[in-house]
Amino acid sequence: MFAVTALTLLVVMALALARAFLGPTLYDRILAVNNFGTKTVLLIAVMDFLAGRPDFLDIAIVYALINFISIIGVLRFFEYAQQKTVEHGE
Amino acid sequence: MNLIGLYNYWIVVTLMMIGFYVVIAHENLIKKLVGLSIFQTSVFFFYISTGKIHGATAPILDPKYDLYSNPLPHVLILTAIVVGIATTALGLALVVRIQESYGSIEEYEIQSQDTQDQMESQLEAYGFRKKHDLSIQNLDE
Amino acid sequence: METLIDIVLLSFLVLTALAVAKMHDLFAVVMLSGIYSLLSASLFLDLDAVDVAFTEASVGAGISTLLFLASLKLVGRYEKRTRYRPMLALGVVLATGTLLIYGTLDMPHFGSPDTPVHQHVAPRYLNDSMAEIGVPNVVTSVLASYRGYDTLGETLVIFTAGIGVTSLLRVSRRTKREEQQRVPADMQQQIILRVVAKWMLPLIMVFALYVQFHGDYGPGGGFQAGVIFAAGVILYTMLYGLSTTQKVFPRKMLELFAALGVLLYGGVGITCLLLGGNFLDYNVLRHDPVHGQHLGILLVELGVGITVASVMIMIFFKFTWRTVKHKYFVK
Amino acid sequence: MIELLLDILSWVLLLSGSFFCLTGGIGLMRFPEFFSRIHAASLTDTLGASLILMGLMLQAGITITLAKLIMILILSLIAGTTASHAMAKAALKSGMCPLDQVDRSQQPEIKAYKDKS
Repeated sequence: MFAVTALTLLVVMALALARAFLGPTLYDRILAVNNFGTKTVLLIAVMDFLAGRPDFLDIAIVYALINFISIIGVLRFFEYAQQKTVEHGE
Repeated sequence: MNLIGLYNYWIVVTLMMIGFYVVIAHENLIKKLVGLSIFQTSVFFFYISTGKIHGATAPILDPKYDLYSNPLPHVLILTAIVVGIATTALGLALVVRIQESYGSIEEYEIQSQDTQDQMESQLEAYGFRKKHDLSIQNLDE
Repeated sequence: METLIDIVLLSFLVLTALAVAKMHDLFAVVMLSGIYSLLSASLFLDLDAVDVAFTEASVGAGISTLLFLASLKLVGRYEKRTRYRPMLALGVVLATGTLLIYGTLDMPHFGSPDTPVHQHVAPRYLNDSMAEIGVPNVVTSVLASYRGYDTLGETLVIFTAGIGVTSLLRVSRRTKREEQQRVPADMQQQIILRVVAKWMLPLIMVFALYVQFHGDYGPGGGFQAGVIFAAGVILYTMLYGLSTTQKVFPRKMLELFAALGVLLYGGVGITCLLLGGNFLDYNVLRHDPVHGQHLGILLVELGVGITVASVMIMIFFKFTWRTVKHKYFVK
Repeated sequence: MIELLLDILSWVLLLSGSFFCLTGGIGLMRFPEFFSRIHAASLTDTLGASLILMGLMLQAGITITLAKLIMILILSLIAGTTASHAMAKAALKSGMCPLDQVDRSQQPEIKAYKDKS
């Protein structure tokens, strides 16, 4: 039963990956990365149960934290970059 | 089984070659650094793949298990990752400084500026006066 | 099932790497390299390397992406088209790749237990580590005790990189003065984000401490804990401004702590020498060798954690100061 | 008996969680523009993740694993939703407009919001 879940998660990851490749705007890519990150957290949790050693869930917690931080970082620096180009344009 | 047996190593080679290509064929220094990190990660995969044993579990001892994967590659790669980020940070700092003094991070633009500098200083050594309308500041603007 | 996940993840990795090579928008390249490191961490977990997955998760996906983004802000977003035809490079790459694949044909198959790699030191570590060191996580015991010299060297490399970045990206007093007069208004409109981040900050710090001191029994240790701690501080910096954070972590303190961690590591080694053992031979620290090993590993990992955390925070601060400087002086 | 019941319940939770994740993935891929995509991705993300984690919790029993799973659940509920909110807000501020609002973007309240930001 974990195997089914893991396979579905892999399919969803493939879809998110495709969106990250295609994404016309940068926000689409950010969204895809975020979605990919949450799916990775789930996949890691499921993989721990699949391997029968669920004491490695710390990694999933780190993922949830780091994913949040990196999304904030992208938003923050992308905002800056846009301001800079606007200033150049004027 | 025979085909799958070497699959990991082939993928490692493919990744390494993609990284290598990015490093030698692209001229943007940031892109080169990304390529370098892809190259680096492929080496990590190689080490970790050699340490894996089928049916084994992670090398954290537990009386319930008796077959563990090899811990030595894990130790080497763990420290290599952290050293990798330190060197990447140093590389990025250098790129930022290059951008500030040359106004560009494309390799051929930097090289052409260097060549021009050299020619100017040679001309000066032969006694010609520096031509101000050809100096780098003017070209930049 | 493990093999299937392995194959799928590796194929994703190749696709991502190809997309990275093809794109010219560097922001998108950095996003994809974030995905790349998420994938590689899942792969490490699948290959039983839990500690490595932990490190890659916190370093590759977190700090590395942030540093790339900060420097992209300084150097511009788009790559120019290359002038040369890449045929020569492609030829070199294909030739090298073919040779390497030819070389793999002689290699032992993936996952087989009788590979030469598994014959020499690894069985000794796995069999004797519990009796000699008394720590269930073999990776920690090898990292901090059996190969302690190596780890001391790595810590010094990180310290040196910190010094390098600090001296490359100096900050003038004038920039600091102008920044301090300004009210930090960055991300002011994202109120929900700021509140949530404020609540999450203590959680991240406590989790970093847990990773630091639980490293003997589960995945974790000084390197990972240092990076997670730094990520927490970086989150605060991004949302509340640089000058606010520098009140808590002033430059001098960070530099002091970066050196202090290395000194703690070296000091443990010297203490072992003075007590009559070898350098970094923790057996002599206590009467009972296993207790000595426990104490030694604890102190050494603490030193690593302190150095890594302060160097990472220091590097991020330097990059952010550069962006501040550009805001005031580039016009 | 109880164990069988728990197993069945956790099956149901895991499978429905996977189903919601899958629909979210398809929505992310197929929808026409950013705001509808973020709608599909973030809503199903929260629901699917919670269901899968709850299914795992039933398997974990009362151990430290359960505590860690609860922590992941709380984190993904708080951090995931906040990140989605921040993304949508940043996109709106950057001048992107939801597809059905393109014609209404001259309406007073939307215009006022844009002028303010």
